[in-house]
Amino acid sequence: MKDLLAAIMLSGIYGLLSASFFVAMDAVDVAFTEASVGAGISTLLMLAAITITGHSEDPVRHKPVLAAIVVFITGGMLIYGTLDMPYFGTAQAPVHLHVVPRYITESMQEIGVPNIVTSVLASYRAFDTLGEVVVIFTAGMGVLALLSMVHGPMEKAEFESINDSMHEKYLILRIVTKILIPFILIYALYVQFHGDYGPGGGFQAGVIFAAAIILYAMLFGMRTARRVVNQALVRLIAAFGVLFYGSVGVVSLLNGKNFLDYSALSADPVAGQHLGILLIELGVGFTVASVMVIIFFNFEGRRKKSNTTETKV
Amino acid sequence: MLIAATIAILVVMILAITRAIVGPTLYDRILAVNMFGTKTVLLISMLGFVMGRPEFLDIAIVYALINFISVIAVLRHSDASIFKTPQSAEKEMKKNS
Amino acid sequence: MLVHLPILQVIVPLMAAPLCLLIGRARLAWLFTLVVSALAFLISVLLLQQVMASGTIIYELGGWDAPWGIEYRIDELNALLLLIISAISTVVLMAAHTSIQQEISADRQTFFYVLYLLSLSGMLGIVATADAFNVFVFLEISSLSAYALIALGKDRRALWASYQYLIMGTIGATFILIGIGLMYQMTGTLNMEDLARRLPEVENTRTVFTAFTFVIVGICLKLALFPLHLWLPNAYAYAPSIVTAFFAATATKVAIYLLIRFTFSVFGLSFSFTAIPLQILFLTLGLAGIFVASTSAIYQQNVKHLFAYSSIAQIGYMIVGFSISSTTGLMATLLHVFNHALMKGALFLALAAVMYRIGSVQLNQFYGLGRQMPFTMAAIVIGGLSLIGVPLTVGFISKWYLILAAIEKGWWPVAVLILLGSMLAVVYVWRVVEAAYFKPPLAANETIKEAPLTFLIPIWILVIANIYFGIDTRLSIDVAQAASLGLFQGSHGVSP
Amino acid sequence: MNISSGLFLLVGSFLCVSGGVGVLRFPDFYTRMHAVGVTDTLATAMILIGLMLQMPEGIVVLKLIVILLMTLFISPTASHALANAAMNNNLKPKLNMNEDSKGQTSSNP
Amino acid sequence: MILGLYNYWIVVVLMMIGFYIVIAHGNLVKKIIGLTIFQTSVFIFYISIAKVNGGTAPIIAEGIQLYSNPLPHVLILTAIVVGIATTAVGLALAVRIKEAYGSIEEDEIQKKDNLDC
Repeated sequence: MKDLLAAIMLSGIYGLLSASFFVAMDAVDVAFTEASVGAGISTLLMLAAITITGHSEDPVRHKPVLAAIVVFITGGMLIYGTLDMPYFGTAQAPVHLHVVPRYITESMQEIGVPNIVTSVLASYRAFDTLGEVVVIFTAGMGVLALLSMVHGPMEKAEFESINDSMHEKYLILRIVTKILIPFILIYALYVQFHGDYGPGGGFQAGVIFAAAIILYAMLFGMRTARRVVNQALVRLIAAFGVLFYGSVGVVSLLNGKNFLDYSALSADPVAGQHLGILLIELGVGFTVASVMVIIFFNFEGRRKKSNTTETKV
Repeated sequence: MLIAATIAILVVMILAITRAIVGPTLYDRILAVNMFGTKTVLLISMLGFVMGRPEFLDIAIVYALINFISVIAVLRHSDASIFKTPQSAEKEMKKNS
Repeated sequence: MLVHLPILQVIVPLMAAPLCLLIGRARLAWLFTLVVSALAFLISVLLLQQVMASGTIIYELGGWDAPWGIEYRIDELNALLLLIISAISTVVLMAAHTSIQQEISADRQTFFYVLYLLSLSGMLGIVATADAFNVFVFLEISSLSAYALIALGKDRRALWASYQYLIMGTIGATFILIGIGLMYQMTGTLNMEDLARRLPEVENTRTVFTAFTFVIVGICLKLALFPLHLWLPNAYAYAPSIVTAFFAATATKVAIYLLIRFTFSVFGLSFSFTAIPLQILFLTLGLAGIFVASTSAIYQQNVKHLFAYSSIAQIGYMIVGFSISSTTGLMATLLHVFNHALMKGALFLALAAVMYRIGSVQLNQFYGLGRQMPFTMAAIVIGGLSLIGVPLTVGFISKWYLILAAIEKGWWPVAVLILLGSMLAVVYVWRVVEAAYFKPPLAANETIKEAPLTFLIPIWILVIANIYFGIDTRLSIDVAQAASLGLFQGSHGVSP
Repeated sequence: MNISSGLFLLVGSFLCVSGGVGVLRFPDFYTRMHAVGVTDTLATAMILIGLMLQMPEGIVVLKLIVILLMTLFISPTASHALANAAMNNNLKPKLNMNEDSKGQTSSNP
Repeated sequence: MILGLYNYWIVVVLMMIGFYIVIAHGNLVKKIIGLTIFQTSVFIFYISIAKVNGGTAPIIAEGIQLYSNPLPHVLILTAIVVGIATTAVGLALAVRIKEAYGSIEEDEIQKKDNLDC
């Protein structure tokens, strides 16, 4: 397939499919994230990228033979490795017998949150999640460092008039979107605070929240969106989310417990755990939502630049 | 009955993927992807019932949303790229239809 | 607060990164970054003292005990690496403001410092953690920031180099992820200590063997071990000079650490060295790396390229020491990790100074610089001597132990080859020295003055360290020996 | 209750499949669009109502209603936008059915 | 054995496809697409490990005894985030490369690079 657009749409389908598979495999939280990320955000980013880079691909002129050999060695190695694996779905596999039983049997007493994934994510392995937030923050900074630009006033007026005229024909879309956006935002809040009891949590909520803003930006033009969503503020929120998460850990340090030990947050350890999870999920939500917005807006900012340069030439 | 409906949806998903791969125009693909998305929403809802834990419908809601957003994004992209290089886009259209 | 040192080591730069974003002005951001890095250095010194005095420190994050939660485990090896990383970072940062102002546009400078801090905390996090998956997360923090930092280079080739690095690095990280997944599948745990306990029961399975292969290949991609080194020279050559100095001195060391940690501590010595012919494989690759990379270094016109290839050759030495798999060999590797950080830090910082004054590091621009920038060039000479392994420099110490280890094993040809490899280093170092001291100065460079003090101070700190640790070897050898012994005793499958 | 639910599901699945066949078999974009747009909305509604009848429990029914409303909102909007975009970009519908077979072969690049 | 392991084999094939796209294709955006496919396949592998026959989603509810393993889910949540972060940075680089070189084909960039030297 030489058209990148088609390839991207198919990879979006792959994301949707794998998410359905995750549901079938009982991984509802993962399915939630994969749906919003694999099929949603990453498709959006790729589309934004190919708008700038062009969407046709040169035919392959490389040495696919060498690549094929490497790939087949890797694949053969993996198949070889599967031969001694415990069979798919057996309850006697070591993964189900070690470490995990405690999460399943004790987490209700120790943390008091029905969603085991949330308790592991936000308490037992909370440091991984801090790392995750920092990764997404790093990505935001990386994209900013690569793509952010200072706009000249002339250029700005020029490309934004173009940008906004483009959307006039989508009148119905705009109206429907206007109706939908508040509900999306409410839904994001629901996901954010319902993560303890069902699938969801800070990351998913952040993505949904950002999706609402991106939707708005796509249909009402970047200029309007920039007026509504202040970029400097968004950066601030991104930094704030990480700091917020970290400071929850620091509070437990100051109370004489280990880093991220939430039982220090309240007299009752279980209540402390619950509070801690709520707080860090908020931090995650803040950072994820703002970084997604940062990434999208910066890609879009570039696109306008390349548009105008091309029309000038 | 649930199972039968699930299988029906899976079949339709396969049909949609075929259309997405075959094309031939961009809009066929978008249509197929959109259809695939709605079918995924249904599939997820069904799976919840099949597996006996229907409280996870949140995921289906997200799918519906994401599906909508990606269709808009693709449309917008195709508009923008046509806007950018009018000749090549027209050529593409001619070639495709 | 002393019990919390292990986590503070990582969390201080980690939390400082978003704070740094809030500081708008580049100069303030630099000062802030410098202070944070110095703080990290201080913590690492305290940690090293604590470890040397009282043995391994264990810190349980979130208060959950080990296989359920994530734990930090600092032994001599970790402490040594933490010290190297934070020390080099601090020294390099001293020169950062001056260099960055010239090489990166004003609106990006804050991002530079944020990314720098993230990269620093990523590396520290990789080294400090005792959880296999946590390694992956922090690996990605450090790599992602590395891609962005490299792409900040002025030359457009920096972008391409960074992209290639991103592809290779992500493949490597994904391989590591696959390996961790397979290990997890067979043992049900992610904690390294726990893995080491549970792996021997299943070590004859094909799955564990595959897991081992994938982890090793993934690490080797990150390590830029010959023949997987192709991303490295361009990435180092076109990155901003400060970034090059920081990464050349630290990034590959972290990968070496991971290699040692996974082979010795997680899989265990007997498994690692019998499952696949790791010894002969790494010995060959290491030696081949030394010769191929040194030879390529001789033909480079860009001095950054030259020293980047030299880095690949030095990785070869470390791998040779590793493959000898004796306490002396491992000690030589660790010593070389420490020493190489000092020399490459000094050399690349000196190149940053040259870049600052001339705006290029092509060899033909170096003509006559010996007279115009005497201190900078003297630093390059001493760093080069250290690279060759001349007595009284640190390079000598590590090569000495490396040869000793080879002879201990009775591997005479290896010892000879190591010496021959050093001869190649003489050639490429000589080319720089010749250009700087024995060629008439270029007319265009007549007005070039010595680099400013902000460069000279950090350069000479590192140069003096090069000489100091070449004479007074107590600190480095003690720590390296303790770490090496600890690894051998801690490694299961070997009677202590 | 169960029978009515089954009936709804059955009709929904049938519509679904017919839409799927339509999207594969119809000659050009606009007819395919018709197949999908018409059957999809009804099929989705049918299946979701069928599911609602399966398990009358507060929150689940509420979520199903939300999904239903969303699809009812989104699906026609998306179809409309898609058709609009296609029309604006000069994608001509095939009007002459006699040329159908010819058009079909040439439409595959 | 085939019944017990086929799931993993499918995952391996998916990984191979993704990996092949990464290393054989010259287009930078296509490489990123390959990378996401590769990573997503690894996610599928992890999630397959977690499944227990007859188990259900690891959200505690009354009357349910058997849950699937939540730990891989947690790991993959983190890995998905890492994946999107890599994708974002990679695409940003591709955009910059397009602006600097005027192309996103590996060959052409390499050619222009050689001219630079």
